[in-house]
This record gives sequence, C-alpha cells and structure tokens, in this order.
Amino acid sequence: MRRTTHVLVTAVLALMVLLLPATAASATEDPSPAPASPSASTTAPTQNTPPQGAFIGVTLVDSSTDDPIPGVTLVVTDADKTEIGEGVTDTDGRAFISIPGQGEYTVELEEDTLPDGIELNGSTTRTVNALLDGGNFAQFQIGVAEQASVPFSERFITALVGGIKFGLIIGLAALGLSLIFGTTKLTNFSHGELITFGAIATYVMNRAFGLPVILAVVAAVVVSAGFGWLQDKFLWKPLRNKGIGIIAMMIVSIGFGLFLRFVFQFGFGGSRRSLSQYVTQPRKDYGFFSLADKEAGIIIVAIVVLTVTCVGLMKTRLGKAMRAVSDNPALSASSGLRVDGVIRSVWVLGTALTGLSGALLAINSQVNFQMGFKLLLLVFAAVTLGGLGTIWGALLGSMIIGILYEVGPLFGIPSSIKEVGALVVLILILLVRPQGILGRPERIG
Amino acid sequence: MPADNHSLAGVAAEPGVVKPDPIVKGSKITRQFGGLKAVDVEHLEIQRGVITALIGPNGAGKTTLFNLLTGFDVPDSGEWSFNGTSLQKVPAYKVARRGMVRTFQLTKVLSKLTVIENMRLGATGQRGEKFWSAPFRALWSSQEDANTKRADELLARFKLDAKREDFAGSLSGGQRKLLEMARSLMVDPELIMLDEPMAGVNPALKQSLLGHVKSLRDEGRTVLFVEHDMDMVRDISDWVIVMAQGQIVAEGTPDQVMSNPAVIDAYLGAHHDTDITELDESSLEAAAEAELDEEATHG
Amino acid sequence: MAEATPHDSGRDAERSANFSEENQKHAAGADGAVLRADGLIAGYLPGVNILNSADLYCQPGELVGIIGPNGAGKSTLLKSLFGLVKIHEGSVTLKGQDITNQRADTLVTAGIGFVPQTNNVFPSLTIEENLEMGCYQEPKKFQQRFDFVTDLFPRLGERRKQRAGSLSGGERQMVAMGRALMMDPQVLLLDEPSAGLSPVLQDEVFVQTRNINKAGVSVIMVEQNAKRCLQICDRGYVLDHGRTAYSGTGKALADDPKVIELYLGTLGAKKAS
Amino acid sequence: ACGGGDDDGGSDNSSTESKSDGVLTVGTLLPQTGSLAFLGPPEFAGVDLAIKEINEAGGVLGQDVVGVKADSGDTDSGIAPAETDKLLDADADVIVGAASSGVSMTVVEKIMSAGVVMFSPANTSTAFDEGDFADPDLYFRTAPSDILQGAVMANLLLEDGKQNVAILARQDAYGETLAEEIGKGLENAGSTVAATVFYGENAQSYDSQVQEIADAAPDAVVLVAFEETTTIVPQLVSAGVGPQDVATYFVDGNTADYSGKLPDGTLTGTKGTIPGAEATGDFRERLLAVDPSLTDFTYSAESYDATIVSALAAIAADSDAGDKIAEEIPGVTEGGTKCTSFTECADLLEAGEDIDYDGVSGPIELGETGSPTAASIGIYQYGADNKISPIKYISGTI
Amino acid sequence: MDFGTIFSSALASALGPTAIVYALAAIGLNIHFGYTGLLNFGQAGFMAVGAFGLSVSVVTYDLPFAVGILIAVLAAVVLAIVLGVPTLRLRADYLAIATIATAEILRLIFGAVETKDVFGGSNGLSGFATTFYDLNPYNSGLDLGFISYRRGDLWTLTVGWALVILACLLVWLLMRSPWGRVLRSIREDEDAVRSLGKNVFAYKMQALVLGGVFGALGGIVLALFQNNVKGSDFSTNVTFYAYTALLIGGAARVLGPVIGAMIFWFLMTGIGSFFSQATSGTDPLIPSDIMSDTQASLVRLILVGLGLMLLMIYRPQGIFGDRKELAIDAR
Ligand SMILES: Nc1ncnc2c1ncn2[C@@H]1O[C@H](COP(=O)(O)OP(=O)(O)OP(=O)(O)O)[C@@H](O)[C@H]1O
Ligand SMILES: Nc1ncnc2c1ncn2[C@@H]1O[C@H](COP(=O)(O)OP(=O)(O)OP(=O)(O)O)[C@@H](O)[C@H]1O
Ligand SMILES: [Mg+2]
Ligand SMILES: [Mg+2]
Repeated sequence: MRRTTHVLVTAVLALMVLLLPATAASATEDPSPAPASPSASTTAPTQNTPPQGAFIGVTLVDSSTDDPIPGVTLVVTDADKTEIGEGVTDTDGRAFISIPGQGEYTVELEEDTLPDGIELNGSTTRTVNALLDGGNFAQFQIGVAEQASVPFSERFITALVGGIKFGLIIGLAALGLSLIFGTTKLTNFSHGELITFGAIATYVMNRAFGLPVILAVVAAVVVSAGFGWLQDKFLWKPLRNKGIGIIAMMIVSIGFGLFLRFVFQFGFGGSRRSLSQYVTQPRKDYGFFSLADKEAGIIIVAIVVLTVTCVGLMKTRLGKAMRAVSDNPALSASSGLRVDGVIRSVWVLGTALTGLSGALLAINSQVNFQMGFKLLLLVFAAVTLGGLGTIWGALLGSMIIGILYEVGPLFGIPSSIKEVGALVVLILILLVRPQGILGRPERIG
Repeated sequence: MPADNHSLAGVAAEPGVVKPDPIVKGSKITRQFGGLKAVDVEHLEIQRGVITALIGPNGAGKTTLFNLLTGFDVPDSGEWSFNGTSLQKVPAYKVARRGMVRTFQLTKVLSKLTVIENMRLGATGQRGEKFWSAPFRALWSSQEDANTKRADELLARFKLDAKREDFAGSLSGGQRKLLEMARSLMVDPELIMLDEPMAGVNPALKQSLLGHVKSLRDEGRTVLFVEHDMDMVRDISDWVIVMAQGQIVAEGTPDQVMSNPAVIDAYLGAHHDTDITELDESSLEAAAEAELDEEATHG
Repeated sequence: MAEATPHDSGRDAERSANFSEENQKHAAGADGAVLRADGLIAGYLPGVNILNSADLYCQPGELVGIIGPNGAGKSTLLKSLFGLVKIHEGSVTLKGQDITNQRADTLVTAGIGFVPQTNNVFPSLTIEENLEMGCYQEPKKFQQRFDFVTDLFPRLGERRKQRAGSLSGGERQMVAMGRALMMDPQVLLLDEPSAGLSPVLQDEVFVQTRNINKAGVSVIMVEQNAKRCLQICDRGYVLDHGRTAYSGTGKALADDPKVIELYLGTLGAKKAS
Repeated sequence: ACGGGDDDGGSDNSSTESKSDGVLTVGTLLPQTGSLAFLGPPEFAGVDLAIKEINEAGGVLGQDVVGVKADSGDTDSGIAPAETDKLLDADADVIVGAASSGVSMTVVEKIMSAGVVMFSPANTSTAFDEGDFADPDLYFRTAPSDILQGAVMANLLLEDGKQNVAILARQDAYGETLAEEIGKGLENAGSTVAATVFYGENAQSYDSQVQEIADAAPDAVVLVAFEETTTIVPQLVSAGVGPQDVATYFVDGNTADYSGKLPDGTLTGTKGTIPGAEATGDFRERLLAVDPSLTDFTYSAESYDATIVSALAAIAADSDAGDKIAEEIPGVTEGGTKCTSFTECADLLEAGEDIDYDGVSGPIELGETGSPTAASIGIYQYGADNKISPIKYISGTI
Repeated sequence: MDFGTIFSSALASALGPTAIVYALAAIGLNIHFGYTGLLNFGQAGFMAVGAFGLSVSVVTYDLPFAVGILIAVLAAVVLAIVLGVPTLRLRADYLAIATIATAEILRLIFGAVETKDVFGGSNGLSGFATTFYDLNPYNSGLDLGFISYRRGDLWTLTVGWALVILACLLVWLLMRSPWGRVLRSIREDEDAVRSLGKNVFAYKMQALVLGGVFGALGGIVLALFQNNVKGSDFSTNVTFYAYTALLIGGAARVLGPVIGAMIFWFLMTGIGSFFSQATSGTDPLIPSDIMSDTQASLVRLILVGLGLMLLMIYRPQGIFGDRKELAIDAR
C-alpha cells in the first residue's frame, strides 16, 4: 500500500514538472530573450564549501520542482551598510559568505542574476541576526505556490472518519463502564486503568511472550476478563458484602485507580512503548476517505464486538438481569437471581471490553501507563451523554464525543484543547436533556 | 355522617359540579403520557373547609392529578386556581407556600435526618432558613423552640414520639406514612392533600388519626385525600369525587357515591362489605374484570 | 429459648405471661411445619434488635396471617425468614432443613417466594420484564405463568411494555404480586400485598391468595387490612415489639377483645360482618 | 572565577536564609511520577553520576557530596511544593530541578526564599530570562533557553532549503516557546510557517492535528515533542506526511533512540538538534554504568553539568551555603582556564586559578540571567536503525 | 532510618500551605457534597477561577492586590451562578460529569496558547503576591526544633489557617441552623423539601456559591504561596484529592475536611519520606533491585491509593463520620 501512495505522489510530481515550465514560460514573455541563463551557469561555481567561522548562507531551491537554482548572486552588508562579501549559488543552489562575527546583516539577492522564469516570492533583501558561530542562513522563497486549501468537505470527511475510529475505541471502554455502572451504580474512577491494563497486557503478550499482535490482543482480552473476575472476587464483592455505601465505593475506586496507575508505572516504566507490528502504516485510499489497514481493522473489530455485545445483552437474560440488579439487588435476589453472579459476569464482560479498547488503542497509538487515565474523562462524558446505564446510550455518546473531538478543530476549536468542544457539547446536551440522550426521566410521587 | 357541616347541602351529586365556596377550581386539565391520557378533567372544584375524598381505580390518575395541581408535573393543557389565584406555571415550592401541601404516595422521608428534624423542616416562615440570619442563633432560637414544641405534639399524636431521635430512614413502611403526614401538617396548610395516607397504617392507629383529620377540618382547613379504604372514606369524608381513566366520573356524599352502581361496578366491587370466605369467587372476578375492561376499552 | 426481653415497659407482667403462653403454643404446634422460625433475634444495626425472640411456624398448605402495629417488626420477620436481614440468634428451618441466614436466591431455588412491602418492582424494567424476573430460574414456564398473571391483572397485559417506574402505586403493587405469582413456590411470603390496591382488587388479591393456598402453597402474609386477612387465614399472629403477642385462628383473633383494642380498632366494624 | 566578594550579588531577595553546615547537599527535584515521569531516569542518572565522580575525586570541602532525591510530580498533583519542603528540611544547598518549567514556576519562589540554589537541567522556557528571574540570583539552568535552540533549528531548516515548514508542538512551556522561536527564526529569515499546531499534554488521539499538518502540505515538519513522538510519527506516516514523505526534524526533547520502538527505516534521514558538545558517546557509557536500564538520555548531560558546576562553585566559594554558591556559579562557567572535568577543574581551583568549565552539555556560560549564553548544539541524523549519529556541531551565543 | 525526620517532615506538610489549600477546597466540597448532596467534581474549577481571578487582575490588568482578591471571590460567585443555573436540576451523577467537564474546560482555556496574553499559557502568571508578602509581619522564620517554617511560609500559614478556622466556624454556625437543615434535607430528597414549600433551587445555589467561594479561597492560597498560577495546577486530580481529604475526615462533619486534608498530606509526605530514606544511602533498607530510590515517590502513591482503599473499607464513614448514618439505606 505504501507503493500506491508513492506512485501517486510521483505521478503528481511528474505532472507538476511537466506543467510548470510551460506555464512559467508563457507567463514570462521576456522582451530580451537572452538564452536561458548561460551567463549564470558559466559563473556558477560547481561546489561551494562552507567557510571556517561564521558565515551567512543561502540555499536557493525552487520549491515547486525541488530544483536548486545555481548562479545567483548575493551580497551581504552589515548594519552600517558596508559590504561584507558576495557569493554566487552553486549547483546545489548554495552560497556562503563569510562574516566577521555575530550581529545583524543584510543579504540582498541580485534579481537579474536569477534564471529566466524563476521568480522570487518576496522581497530581495533579508535581515539576518547571526547568532551562530557557523552558518546563519537566510532564505529567498521561490516557487512556493499558494497552497490550494483542501476543500472543507474533504477535511470534514477525514476528520469524521478519525472521529468514528476514536469514538469506537472510546465506545468499547464506555460500554464496559456503562455495564458496570448500570449494574452496580458504581462510578468507577479506576476504569481508565482498566483500559491501560488491556494495553499493557497486549504489550506484554506481544513483546515478552512474542505473540503476534492479533493473538496478543485476543490474549489481552482474556487476561482482562480474568482481571475483572479477580477484581470483583477480591475487592468489590467483599465490599458489597460489608454493605459499604456507593460513595465510599467510588472513593475506593479512586484509590484503586491511583494504586493501579502507579503499579503500572512501577512495573512498566514511565515511557511509551510500541508493539512489534503495525506501528507505521500508510493509508489506503477508499474513495471519499483513506484508512490504514490497522485503522480499518480497529473499526471493524470494534463495530463487530459492540454489536455482538449489545445484541447479546438485549437478547439474553443477562441484560435484563443486569438492569434488575441495578434497580434493586435485594429484590433481584428475591426473584432468584444470583446477584453476585450477575455482578461478577458484568465485571468480567466490562473489563474484557475495556481491555479490548485498551488493546486497540495500543495498536492505534502506543502503550503508556497513563493512557487510560487520560481518556477517562472522555469515556465518562460519553456514558453520561448517552444516558447513564443505558447500553445504546453509551455507544451513541461515544460516537458523538469521538466525532466532536476530531471534527471540532475544523470549526475553530484550537486543536491543543480539542476536548473543549466535546465537553461543551456534553454540557449543552445535558441542559436540554438532563437525563442524557437515551435516558428516561423519573416519575415523581 | 358529619352532621356539623352543611356547606355542601344541596349541591348536586354530579361530576364537575359547581360548589358554593371552592378553594380549588380547575378546568380542562389534561396530561398525556405517550398514548395514555392519564388525566383529563373537565371541571373540578374542591369545597373549602370540608374533607373531600378522591377515589378511583388504580391508575385512574389521582396521583397524577395531585402532581399537576401542586406543580410537580406540568399539564398539557388546563388551568386551575387556588383561593382565586391561578397556579399555572407556579413552581411546586410556591404552591406549598401558598398553603396547598401534598404528601407522596410512595413516601419521601429524609433518611439521614432524625424524625424530629424531619418534622422541624416542615415549619414555614423560619427565620433561621435565611442564609444571612442562619449563623446567629439568637435570631431564630425562639421560633425553633416553638416549632419543636408543635412537632412533639404531632409526633405524640402519630405515635412516633418513641422514634423522635431515630433516623427517619430506619422507620418501617407504616411509620414512614405517618411521618410524611405529620410533617405535612407542620406546614400549617390551608389545603392539605394526602395521597393514600393510611395505606399500611394499622387499623387502631388509623382510627385514632381519623379523629385528627377531622379536627383539621374543625380548625377550618380543607382536606383532600386519596384513599382505597372505604371505611375511612365513609367515616370522615364530607364529599367524594370518583375518578376513572383520568376523568371525574361521579361526585357526591359518601353514601350517594357508594350506592352509585357505576362506582360499585368499576371500583368497589359488589361484595366489598361481605366476608370473602363466603363469596362466590366467580362473581368477584367478574367485578374486577369489569373495572379493568372499562380501562381497556378506553386505553 | 430466649426469654422475653425487658424491652417493653408497662404491662410487663401480663405480657411475659402472655409470651410464655405463646411459647408453649409454638412448641406444641410447630412439629412438621414446612417453615418454622424459633427464637429469632435479628436487627439492622449492630446492637439494636428488632426481633426479640420471635417464633413462627407454618404447616404445609396453611395460610398464616401476621398483623401488628406499625414498627412491630412484621416486615423484619419476613425479611429475616428470607435471608435479607441478618439473624443474630435463633433458627429458621424449611422442611426440617436449616436455612438460617442463607442467601435469598438459594431460598428461591429451595422454593420460597417473597413480595417485599416497599421497593417491590424493578423501576427501569418493563412490566413484562419484571414478571420475567419472577421466573428467572425457570424461563420455560414464562409464557404459561404470564398468561395466568395477566388474566388476573389485565392491566399488566395491556401495559406490558410500560416501565414499572412510571406506574401508579396500585399498578406497581399488581406487578409485585404478579411477580410472586410467576414463580410458583412452595412457601410464599407476602408483605402487605393489598396495600394501595382498589377495594375490588384487594378482594381479588385475597381470593387469589386463598386459591393459591388451596392449591397447596403455604402462605405467610403480613397485612394491615386485618379484617380481610383474618377472614381468609387459617391461623394468625399478632406481632408486637418484635415478638408474638397473640396467636390463634383468624376468627379467634378477630374476636379477641384485647386484639381489637390494641390493634384492630372498631372502624367499620358495624358494617363488616 | 572573577569577583565573588561579600556583596549580595544583586539579589533583591532580602529573606534568604542560606545555611552552611560544611556538607554540600544536592537535592534533586525531578519527576518520578506523573506525565513527565519518563524524563526522570536520565536526569537522576546524570546527577548520580556527577555525585559519584565528585566523591571519587575527594568530594567538596573535604566532605562527600550528599544527594537527596525528591519527586516533582506533575504540576497538578500538589506534590512538588511538599517535596521541596522535604528537600529544604534535609538541608539541601542546591536543588537540581525541576524538569518541567511549569513545575519550576510553582516552587522557584519557595526555593529562592530559602536561600537555596535552584539549578534546572531542563527548563527551556524563556520566561526564566525575563521579569523577576532576569537576575542571576539563585536560579540557574544548564538547559539552553529555547531562543538558541530555536535559532539553530530554524537555521538548519533554512540551510536545507525548506521554505514552507509545519510545526507540530506539545502544548506546554517547552513546546510553546520552542515552536514560537523556531517560527520566529524561520519567518525572520524569509521562510514561511505553513502551520503551527499544538496538541495537549493529555491528548490521546492526534488525528486532527496530524491532518492539519497534512493539509498544510509543508516541505518540512518540525516535531517539538517528548516521547509521544513514538505515537505521533506513525500517525504522520498514516496521513502521508511521515519522515519518508516529508523531511522531518526533531528537537532535543525527542531525539531519542527509537530502535525497537518504531520500525526500522521509519526515521532514516530525519534530523534533530541536541544541545551539547561532542563527547556524548563516552558520557553515555558512564551513565549506563550508573543506571543500566537507561534507554533515553534526554537532559542527562545537563543534569550532570548542573551538579558539577554547583560543586565547583562551592569549592570556589569555600562554602556550601546556597547564596555563596550562587555567587560563584557564573564565575566558574565563564572566563578563565578551560577545563572539562570535575577533577581537572577542582585541581585548577585548588591552585587558585580562575576556571571556565565546559561541560558535556556544552560550553555553559551562565551569563546575565543565569541561563547559558553560549551553547553548542549538535545536529544529528537518524539512520535506518532509528538511532542517531552526529553530523556536526554548531555553537553560538545569545 | 531517621524516624524523627520522617515524622517532622510529615508533620510540617500536614500543617503546611498545601494542606491549607486542600482543607479549604474540601470545606467547600463538604458544603456541596457532604451537606447538600451536590456531587461537584469541578472544585478544581472554582479553585482555578479564584487563583486566576487574583492573578489576572493583578498581573494582566494591573489592579491593586485587594481588588484582585475581591475579583477572585466574585469570579467564584459568578462561576457558581453560571454553572448552577443550568446544571443544578441535573441528577447527582449527571451533575458530577457536568461539573468535571466545566472544570476541565476552564483548565484547558486557562492553559491554552491562544489565551496566553491573558492567562499566561503554560507558564501561567507570576509575581502577583508581592503585596501579600510585603504585609508579612514576621521578621524571621519559626524553628521549633523538630519542625521549622521559613518566614514567607509562616505568613502564608498564619493567613491560611486563619481562613480555615473562619471557614469552619461559619460552616458550624450555618449547619446547626435551620438553613443547614434544609441543605441536609435536599441531600436526602429534594422533592420532599419542595413539597414543604422550600425553594430548593435557591438553597442549592446558595450552597454552590458558598462552597465555590471556599474553593476559590483555596485557589487563592495556592496562588499566593506559589506566587504563580497556571492552568495545569487545576486538573481533576486536585478535585479527587480534595474529595479524598473530605472523606478521610468524614463528610458532613465540620472538622472532617480539615483533619482529612492534614492526614492526607501527613501520609503523603510521611510515606514518601520513609521510602526515600529506605532506598537511599549506600546500604539501603530496601535493596535497590527491588526498589530504586527513584521509585520511592511512586511507591508512595501506590500506598496512598492502597491506604485510601483500606480506609474506605474499614472506616467508610471517615474519621468523624457516624457509622449508623451510613447503614441507613436510602430507600
Ligand atoms: N411518567 C409516566 N409515564 C407513563 N405513564 C405514567 C406516568 N405517570 C403515570 N402514568 C400512568 O398514568 C396512569 C395514572 O397514574 P396515577 O399514578 O395518577 O394513578 P392513581 O390514580 O394514583 O393510581 P393508584 O391508585 O394506583 O395510585 C397510570 O396508568 C400510570 O401508569
Ligand atoms: N433499615 C432499617 N434500619 C434500621 N431500623 C429499621 C430498618 N427498617 C426497619 N427498622 C426498624 O425496625 C422496626 C420494625 O420495622 P418493620 O419494618 O419490621 O415494621 P413493620 O412491622 O413491618 O411495620 P409496618 O406495618 O409499618 O410496615 C421499626 O421500629 C423500624 O424503625
Ligand atoms: Mg396514586
Ligand atoms: Mg412492614
């Protein structure tokens, strides 16, 4: 696939090369048709070498063709307008003029030494503040074409696709969160660490056990599920049995998150690491948009898993049992539900989904001990936006958040703070629908 | 039969009838949930100074009507007034301040406050509830003492005095009902609207509380209550309004209403005064079906 | 057997005489009971007992009514039978098997059904799903039982897709009762099943309870509609301060002047019976 | 060293309470936790190595130098101030840190008012040369301010004839100023900045930023980043503006060893700038002896130099009091006999000579503002194995 | 191993400026969450608004210091109102997300390159506290032997603890009054309160404003003792830690947040200092292949996380809380 882009790029470049001289020639119908810069080429030195000590350098390249422009004369004067030296560009388009020391200098390009058909983009003089002992460069732009801006629709689609991908990754984690919240009412602030767990598990499977990435992802999901099981068995279930309130549990989850995050750092270190495969992949063109194979893979896996899970939850009794347990655990038990069993399976399923989200994120980008924590707010926002505890809501919310996150910058949100757009929309939607998009208001009285 | 109150004498026993001195007046009040018209009241008047019972089958719209009247829910259409001033778009707390207080069918006690604190909260016009005077005890302590005294009296009457310092969240189902009702009396309302106040209250206590409700009337207050216990309705109410499928279908004195065949059919059942064990079950079922069939044809 | 706690003030002597009499009655009648509780001491908070040595038994096929003042501990008794309140002392046996403090869902498997007094529906589930929860352990039976329940409460059938959280108080009560009827237990524990229902439906509930009972299910029901309850039950208990104050056949209790004074009152007495 | 009299080196901070106990205690306030945690290990290693070498050479004032470690955390965790107190309580005379300019800002006041030298190896923000910090009172740094690196980078781009450059930078004190300086340098010299795009420290997806870069169709991309480079580069590749499509330039924050982190060949030809003189190879060996697990060496040389300079200044001042050390620091780095190692310099000082320490991170002349006024910056290039090798060194003064 | 130093540094931190900042923030949260039941996860936003209110006034707009303080407090009031009007009708968990989002939006905007001219970008603003330190009445620091404070800190501490004490006094006065009772009732069931004729919204707003102002005071103290503020000082972690402090002490208790904040920072510093001692030196207590000295701080956070969990497990009501209250299930 890299080859195709290469071919494309070369084709475009070739076209430009073919077209440009023609247009340039027709544009500059010089009255004195001096043969194309013979004088220049004769005076052009074959190879300039940088002098010792400080100097001023100029590299003349026609950026439309990437061709260096030889034979152009440059004159350097200092602050008092005394001429310091002169240079002529060589076949690489380079010229060097020694200067006595640091300070401000002016470089002037003698326009008539420019080859025919070549025009400067700006003025012919430059002021250089030479700070460096070696070369201090000035630039005369040539052939920098006014960049035809990419049409908005195209940028929008690209951003949209990116947003969908991101939304789906969040969606997996959000579904996990929503399941756990929907069943236990626990606002799990350690959920971010479950994402990280999935990513780190993938990394370990891939790098330490040498599994290919795809198998490592599968293994990571399994390990995550096991992690969910263990968590419930040794942490949450004992807490429930002790009758610890939901707020206290929430604080436990903050503590647990802190604990996990720094255990991860302890074991994994503070830096980012990447998997062994699929790290760099150029995109393929699919008509309206382009996607790298791994991105397509992520999108497909996420969609399949999300659909299967959601439909499964709708079709099976587990989905109903979950909502029942969330509504009223005691009554569920009275109905013969094994409440602990339901909650256990939700932890397993939720953590597995979240782990998958982390694994996909690891493929999409990198593995780091904080990756999940940094994502947590967006996941929360997604779940809330859709309506807490509703399954389809979590997905809808994720897609909205993901898309806004990526599309926002097109509408003027500074990209360094692109979360802002998504968060503002979250608040706005909550104003109109305080119960979230798919949530239902409660009856009074 | 309350012999001391004749203000409703001569009022015709028909739905939506005009009363001599209504404290609440409403017309064309509707509220729809999806396809279901929960409330669809053509005209409604509650007479001042008497005890009015609101009865009707389950899901008739009684609670919803309460919600609408007291500002807890917004009607699709309709207008109503309290003491002559319109209550449309008036928020719930203002409705209560004007003297129209309601209780909730599914109780709402303040779990982590003690019973006495629950009661004190009910008192209105407390100076200590203003932010700027709250820190200065001297400004509100005398009022607080008076409120506490009143609260203690009510608690004793409602047999909750032993629970005075317990968290309201630890009360039993019936005790919650009692607390809810006692608390609403702390507001000192002109019109008190009780939503099934006696469901789950034990019969002996119920009987003694009825005396209290009657004394409310004697103090000049108006009482509107929803109840499924016909003994109670018969015992204390001066007027009965019957709702079904959101509409007012009958009105009148308890005797008039309870002998109304439509009401018996749809609501009371033909045998509500007889011993079940002696009943032929099929006839009972028929009565129950009649009630629900009517709903079905409507919905 | 634990002694009467000094919890009560006033008529102490009379009470303790009464209690020991009740103890003997219990000991005499409890043999062969399908469900029996002996000397239950239970409570919600450590150190605060709500049940003070409560005794109760229910013979196979019997319909037992429990009445008592508010806060007497009736609901607590049912909940502790069903493993929802921690029993500090005493024992509960089901057909001779000790089930003290067992998890509720295992008790369901063992054949006990329970309708709580409050919070007895799943608000975010639809009516149909609520009922489905009733036969969670035996999904195959769903359709048949569902038809039965909707026959009893046609409203539930019409509104099967409505979320229980938006139902009226009485409709919720129908759902709660319906859910219990879905599960077809051997012993059914009902906590005020008629509360909030219209008179005709109250009667219906009592009749149905009676029918279920006649079909062989042992029923223990707590009721505030004492009149009706005592009419249909085989035996009744009056609970006060966490222990049995009186017990006897429904008729005997209904006519006992002490029970009337303490508990039943005379409201509507003229009209009834 | 020149001068170093009794007068209060121009400091307006009347509340300094420097204490002298005969032992030079070097505290480190560097990230062990938080989002900059990855910068910690090389920096700690630099300080550790310096202390080890100083003590092997006999220490300072006849005593071994003592090191105390503290965590600077993130700016948001409230850790830095508490940890600073810990260092101050441990009688630190010099605090090497913090790494992030942001964290330094939160504790600089506290440290200076305690009369302790704050010597940052990694603060590159120009803010420390301005306003209240313009005097070389107690704040110093070995990291060159971004002005110089920005100039070198801009110059490199110009030299390579890049006329339309896109800058993708981390949005923090480091990224902002460096991006600004590079942009300034380019535009002053007549080049165009096609786009300057920032990403937040917490960003999890860089798609929109990368797309912005791609849409600008630049002829060179400068990536001002820390280790998130490993995440961004693949995304640049995906968007068709990877190092093999468009010439890419790294800065000191991200010219790390990417072998194993990125597929071979990804970075071939990519250039980067790292402040510091030539002998880095040998220096890395020594660092690895201290901390064998190091893979990244960012700011290790600066940390090392900060420690050595402090020790030398303490010898010159014949005191371990913070304010005395501070007075000597400019002196031992500027003017005098050049020397490049602690033993060499210490011997010269013993002999009463004025020295000019040139460290592993450059000539470090801590002039007017307590920041390096001269620096040597190496230009490196990546090979197919994603490792860098130097092409040339450029030195300059501000 | 020098336990004296560990203890004294822990104690110094428990009484230090950071503890004050968190105590004030947690007092605010106590009003919001502990008494009124508003799950405000955006306390960092209030702190930020306070800190930036002061610094922007003084640095960017050259206003006098006193005016700056006034503006800072006003800014918190305004934020509370702007935030409250639309969000106070949200259910608790939705409110949590709305407030956390607002705080993040504020943080991002305060730290953005685009708003650098006003808020100073990532470096933030500095040098606004000079007036404050000029007022310092102390001539020297305080040295009690085992614990010592420098002159500047001593002044911050005096002012800070005075603020904390005043805040506690006010909370105590308010919460024993009927006003406080209404707040606690709203926490339990706002519909019930509404049905009794109380303007729930107004009370919630008053609570939000009051707690927000305490948050802002915390932010101001932070700004003063750092003499620098920047957006990244106010991330969600700050709110989390403040909640932690509150719950350690016990919610809905007057002194809960203060004691909680002190304990939190005592442990934070104490554990950190223990491990940094245990891992340093030539013959460390903990061998360096198990834990190197650069990992000491990490272990501290691991243990803080663990400690927080254990505390909630074994004393979920916090130090001052009432176990009985927790046992009441909100039926
Ligand atoms: N929020 C809602 N959404 C949908 N349906 C509702 C909602 N609230 C009430 N209903 C329906 O409106 C009807 C009227 O309900 P309401 O609670 O007013 O009945 P009610 O007369 O009080 O009955 P009960 O005696 O059982 O308390 C019921 O059928 C109920 O299911
Ligand atoms: N969750 C609880 N925590 C603490 N105490 C409780 C709790 N639930 C009930 N109690 C107390 O236990 C006692 C018995 O309550 P229970 O609910 O069993 O009464 P009940 O007999 O069912 O009354 P009712 O007829 O009103 O339903 C009451 O005094 C009540 O205050
Ligand atoms: Mg109702
Ligand atoms: Mg009960």
